[in-house]
Amino acid sequence: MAPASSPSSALSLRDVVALSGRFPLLAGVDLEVAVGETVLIEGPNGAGKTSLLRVAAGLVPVASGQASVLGLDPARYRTEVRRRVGMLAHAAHLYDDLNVRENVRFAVKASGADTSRIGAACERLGLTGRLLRTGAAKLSAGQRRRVALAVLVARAPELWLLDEPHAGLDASARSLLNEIIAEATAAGATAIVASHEPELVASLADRSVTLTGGRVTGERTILASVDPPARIVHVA
Amino acid sequence: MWRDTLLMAGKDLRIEARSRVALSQVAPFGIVALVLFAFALGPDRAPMVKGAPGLFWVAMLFSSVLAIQRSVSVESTDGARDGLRLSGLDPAGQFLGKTLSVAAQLLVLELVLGVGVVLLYGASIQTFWLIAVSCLLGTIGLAAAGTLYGALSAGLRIKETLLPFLLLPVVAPVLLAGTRMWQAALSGGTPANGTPWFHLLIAFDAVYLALGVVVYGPIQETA
Amino acid sequence: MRYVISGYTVVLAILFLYGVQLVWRRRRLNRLVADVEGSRTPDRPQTGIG
Amino acid sequence: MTTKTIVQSPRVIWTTRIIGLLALVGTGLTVWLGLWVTPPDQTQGDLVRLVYIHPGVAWVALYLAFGLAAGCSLLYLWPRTRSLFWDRLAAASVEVGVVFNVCTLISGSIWGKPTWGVWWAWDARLTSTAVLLVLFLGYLALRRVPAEPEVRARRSAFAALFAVVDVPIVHFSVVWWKTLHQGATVLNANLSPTIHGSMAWTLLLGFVALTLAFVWMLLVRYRIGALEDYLGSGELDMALLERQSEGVVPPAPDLKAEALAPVDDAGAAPGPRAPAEVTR
Repeated sequence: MAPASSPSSALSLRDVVALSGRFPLLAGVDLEVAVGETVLIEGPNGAGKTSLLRVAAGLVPVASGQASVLGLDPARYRTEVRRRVGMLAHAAHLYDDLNVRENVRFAVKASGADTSRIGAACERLGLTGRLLRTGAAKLSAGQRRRVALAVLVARAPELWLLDEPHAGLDASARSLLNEIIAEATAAGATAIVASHEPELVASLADRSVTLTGGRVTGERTILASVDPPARIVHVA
Repeated sequence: MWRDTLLMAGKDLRIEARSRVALSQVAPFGIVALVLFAFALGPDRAPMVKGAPGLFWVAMLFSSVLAIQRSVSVESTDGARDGLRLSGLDPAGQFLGKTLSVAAQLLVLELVLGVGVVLLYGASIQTFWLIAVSCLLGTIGLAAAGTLYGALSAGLRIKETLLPFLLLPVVAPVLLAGTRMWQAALSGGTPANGTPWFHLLIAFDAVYLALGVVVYGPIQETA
Repeated sequence: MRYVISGYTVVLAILFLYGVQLVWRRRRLNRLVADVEGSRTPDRPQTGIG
Repeated sequence: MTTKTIVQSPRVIWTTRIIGLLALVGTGLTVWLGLWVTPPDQTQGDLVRLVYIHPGVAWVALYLAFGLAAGCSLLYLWPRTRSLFWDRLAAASVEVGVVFNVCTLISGSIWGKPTWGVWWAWDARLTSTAVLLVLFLGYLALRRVPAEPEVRARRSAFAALFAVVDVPIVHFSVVWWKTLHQGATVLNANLSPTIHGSMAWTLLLGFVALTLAFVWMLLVRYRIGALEDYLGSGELDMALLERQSEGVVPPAPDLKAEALAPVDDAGAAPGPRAPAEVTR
């Protein structure tokens, strides 16, 4: 169905405008993210960080301009794009009546990913023993987030879209998260991290893009001279 | 698509198995409706037996609204609506899966109400296969149209009041067909009594299943 | 004839009242729009509303 | 910031007025011819005079209005022709159609009382008309839920589509429901009396006059929808400017135009302000 692609750019936005009703979430964004890159999106609240990620996941349609995600038009290959993209949003998208293991299994199977990594992924995020059989309704906010992360780890998507991933996590979980991101990008995935606490991600990111008022208003290279594998070694 | 259908239906049925909303709330509601109809029609058996087919289907229609609302609300907690869109499940598969799970729950409900009609109203079933066919086809139609309207109303804040109003007139043909087939079945009618209604139900099912497969994705993206 | 007269009366009355209601709504909206546009561009006279 | 105005060309205004006038005169003539000039029928007597308005109203309600609404909804859903124009036309058509539908039910019921002896005989046609009324009342209720015009348009178009595919099924089910149960109704003969001469002309005039009345109401109702959307979207320009002024870098002067242009193409822009809409 979708062209089999090994694109060089993970995300390419050209003069992208996205609207919520009549409100411009993005007012002309230009952004190129290469495969394997880790890009930090900075900006004040309401600058359009979340909207940018949602556009990349194909959740918000592009009103004008051109968007390509993993070389595909997100409007045309909606399902295909969503199977290859993993998003960590504010909500964990869990079903309250299912337990942790069932939630993870459903999400991983839905994306068409291999279910063999589920056990390891849950273990990695400390979801073991009784916790696996706990209903999602009884989880704390931090635990929900860990479940959502376990889904991503098990799915191993090509493009990771992380919206304020550190929010609600304790210090050890934060460093685990950074480790996971670093591993994923080392394995060839791309990560786009939106955060208003850039210092938490700065150690991982290749560069940082600042959004203000729905437009890209600044860009800086964080670790200019370090090529990704070397940096990963450093972080890990 | 079929894989996604089963996955989705399995997920919804598992949720039902855990929460038992249909079993502990929707089915008792149907029974209550049957009892209330009996009160309304008086203690004489004759009007109850005469009305049994219609009362069965009216109770089914109202219960199915509840089942659909439950099926919608499963997807509206914790951003599950976005989750479903993000999941990578084929929209047609999502639609068919939801329809399948609602249909499965409604079939159980029909069994309960059917027994209720026989026991409470004293209706005696002569042609069993007419009942089976009408229930099966009617259920598919109710579930498909309901899931479609459920998706349409999912983003609305006042869906609880709007959904029955939108859905019930649409499924009126199911009521008519189901009632007539039941009447034939109770009076030991010949297959000929059921044939046009059989065709009508098939047409209804086909139309709403096809619409859902095509349109469910676009509806979901309308937020 | 009683039924005929009442049939004509009811149908025509409903249509007529609905038409009047439409015209009334349109007038009100036209006035509102004229106000909004007048406040936006005071130098530009409104034309052709309605 | 350019201020776009919502104006109607004089041609449209005058066309609307002339259609309205013709509808009034035509209806008046129909009433005069129907009540005084035409002869009473042999079987139905004076009751036959209802034939000059009831079928006309029914034709508008059942075929014209809802057919138009269905067509417009499809045109809206079809990506190439997607425009709020179709959405508004569909909405106007349904609302006016509902009014005609109510008139159909009332006049049919009034005709039914002396003919069948009851106000409501569960006649197949009247019953399916009533179901149709409920279906499209649902459509109007759905439209009343506050939403962005584009979201509302899409939602309503889907709802209209779902309802329209149901109409033939409802019709057949009600016809079978009636006929299979009691045998074919013999009263149909009374409903289609032989028509000739002045009666035929009056009947035709009634159809034309009521159709014109429908068109006039449609035009006015469309205009109301356009004005409402225009008022609702008044804040758009301000929102865009505010949004861009949040940026540190001053926005390019033509940014707004760029940001809006494609929306225009998609029909999602505030329709009544677009030049094309001005002439509607």
